[in-house]
Amino acid sequence: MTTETAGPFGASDSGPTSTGSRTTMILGVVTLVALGVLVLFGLILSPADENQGDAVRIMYVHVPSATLSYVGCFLTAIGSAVFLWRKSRWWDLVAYASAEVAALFTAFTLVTGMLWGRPTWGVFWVWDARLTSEAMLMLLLLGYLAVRGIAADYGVRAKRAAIVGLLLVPNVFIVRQSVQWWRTLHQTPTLSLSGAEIQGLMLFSLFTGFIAITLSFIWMVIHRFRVAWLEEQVDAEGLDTAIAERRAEGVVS
Amino acid sequence: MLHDAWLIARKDLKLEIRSRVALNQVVPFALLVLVLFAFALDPDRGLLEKATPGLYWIAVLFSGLLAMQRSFAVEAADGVTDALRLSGLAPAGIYLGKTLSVAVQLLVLEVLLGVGVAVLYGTSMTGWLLLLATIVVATAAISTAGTLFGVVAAGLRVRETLLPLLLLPVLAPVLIGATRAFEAALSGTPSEGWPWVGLMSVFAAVYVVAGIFGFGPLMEES
Amino acid sequence: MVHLRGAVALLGRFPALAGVDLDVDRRRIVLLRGANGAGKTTLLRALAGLVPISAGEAIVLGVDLRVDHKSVRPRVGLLAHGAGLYDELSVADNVRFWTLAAGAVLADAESAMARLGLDGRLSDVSVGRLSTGQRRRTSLACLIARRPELWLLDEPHAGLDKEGRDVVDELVRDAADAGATIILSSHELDRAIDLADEIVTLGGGVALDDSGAGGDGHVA
Amino acid sequence: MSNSLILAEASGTWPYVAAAWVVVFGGMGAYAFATVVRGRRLSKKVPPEKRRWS
Repeated sequence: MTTETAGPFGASDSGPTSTGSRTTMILGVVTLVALGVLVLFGLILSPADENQGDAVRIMYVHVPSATLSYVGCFLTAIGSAVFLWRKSRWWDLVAYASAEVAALFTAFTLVTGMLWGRPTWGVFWVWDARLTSEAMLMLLLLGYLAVRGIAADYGVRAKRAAIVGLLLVPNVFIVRQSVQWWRTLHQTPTLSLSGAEIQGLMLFSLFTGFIAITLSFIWMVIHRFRVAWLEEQVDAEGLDTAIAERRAEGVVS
Repeated sequence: MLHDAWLIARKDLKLEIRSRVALNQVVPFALLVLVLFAFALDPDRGLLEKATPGLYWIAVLFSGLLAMQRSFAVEAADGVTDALRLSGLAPAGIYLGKTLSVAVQLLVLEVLLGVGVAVLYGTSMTGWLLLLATIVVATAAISTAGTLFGVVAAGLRVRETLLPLLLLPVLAPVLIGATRAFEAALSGTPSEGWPWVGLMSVFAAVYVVAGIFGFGPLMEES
Repeated sequence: MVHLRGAVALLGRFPALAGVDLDVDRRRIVLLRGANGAGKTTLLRALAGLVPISAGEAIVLGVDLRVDHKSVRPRVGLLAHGAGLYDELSVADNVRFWTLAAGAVLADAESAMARLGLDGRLSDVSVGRLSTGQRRRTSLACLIARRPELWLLDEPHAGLDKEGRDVVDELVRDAADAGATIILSSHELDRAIDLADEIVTLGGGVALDDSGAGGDGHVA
Repeated sequence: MSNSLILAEASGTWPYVAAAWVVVFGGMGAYAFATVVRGRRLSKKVPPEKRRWS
């Protein structure tokens, strides 16, 4: 393999030694095109908002990131549930991959939210219900990933992670509900366009954002899944030799 | 299952009464936290008074965390985990029993902290019905979730650091709810507090179900 | 009672059992022998349903461990290296708790304690204050109160004085007479060989040939 | 706070917009790159028949 193809997305060309395949290569190219279109519409062609000015352009990456952070979280819960039900390693790894990518998108949501908040409210952080929920989602996902990272047998780790992953969904609902009640007492602003409907090119840009970011999410989950799969295979690889070596101990002694 | 739960709860409580770790270490820690809050927030400016419900529940949460760590440290002794697996006790029963014993310890802690707050912070108690309901429901929520995540972390080398990371974000809604409900009760507007009691009940119910079904798989191969 | 063919058990990635063959009939007393790390402890734990069998055949008390490794658990008694006792509870509390947990009645706990000389003054002492030998006796009392069909004893003689070892041997013989099956490992070979009907030598996670794992290695 | 000035001044928001887009695109790029590199390194250790997608 030549190394110069290993760009961020270019590396999805299917070689014998990569996580890429024909399908993901096509997906990667489509994703790159979508991201290009998003840049074109989001940063250049769409107009500035009457109230918010150019800050509205943050919305085109912020809102899709937020949505996908929740999608990833639900995917993790589904993967965990199917793993517990069917003992399917495949679904366990789906849960793992989507949790990690979801954490990445949660981080994007938080950072872009703060960068949107500064010009809009004058401060990076306000205890806005949605931003606070997102921060709690980040902490919950970090907890899940901490369980994934423990040094223990596959079975122990996967089972414990699956219980934590399954509980992500009720936790997210309860956290969102409580944070919402907590904040509505004080009527703080929420990141949104003040009253105005999102129309025309702005709506189209947001739509493009959803498509491009969703495609990126899918691409990342697939590749992260394959990396996790390979890690499993590498771990399992030595078993036959290990049994042979173990038996040899007895002959010597 | 309930018979097993009772057996485990009785064993745990007997053990706590005999060892006095909860009494000699957890309770002083909780009172210490109350005193430290008073140092941090100048008691003369009314800050302490306003923050009392939140401080109370933070103190419950952190000292409760110690009680939960302890509840699983007891089962981690040499060979006990294996003995529990071999015992034939239903995992759901073990879960309910440990939850019950943690809940009883938390209730004792909450009463003592309540007395501490009343004496040290000069809080006057009103809205008794809501206060009691909040304590019961919040205790159920903390102990059901704490016991489930306790076993997730049990038997691992990183358990002391993992449990707070897993548990505290999950308990954040309970902290918010219990604090707001207490504020509502103390400020004489109990109707604002009851929705929070409902939310915490839902929380506790979710975790009881998750614990009953999840405890068995979690006890294996740790 | 016990039938293993090519049984493999993994501790993490390490094959502690690398294809064990073992057959034990009812009422037999079998001694497992072998160097440290030969797989004795893992074999006993696997037979108790604590370590899953990942390859081969494994049938214990009529239960296929590869299908269901949990239902044998209440029917076996495992005396492991770890005492399996709560240090802060008294001897009597410990024995009573594990007896009730196994579904037996309190009278079983009392008679088990009497059998091991734990009634009287010792019964109210916290387990944390006991000597190694006294803890061992307490663990044994918990085991016999459960009335297991299969006894798995990991180094039952270790840490006991001569009198205690005699008690162990007597308990084992009585249990075999009463219909139980016993598999034990021991470094007290003189004593254990007298006790055992069969000897199986483990090495490198397998039963070695000269031990006659098929049941023809009779000694006594 | 007198930040309402910033609200009015449209050009003042561009650095925030740029930073947000750089974070998202840069973050996705870096994650994708790291994943692909990890995948290639691991792939060398695994026989092709166990990589079902190849």
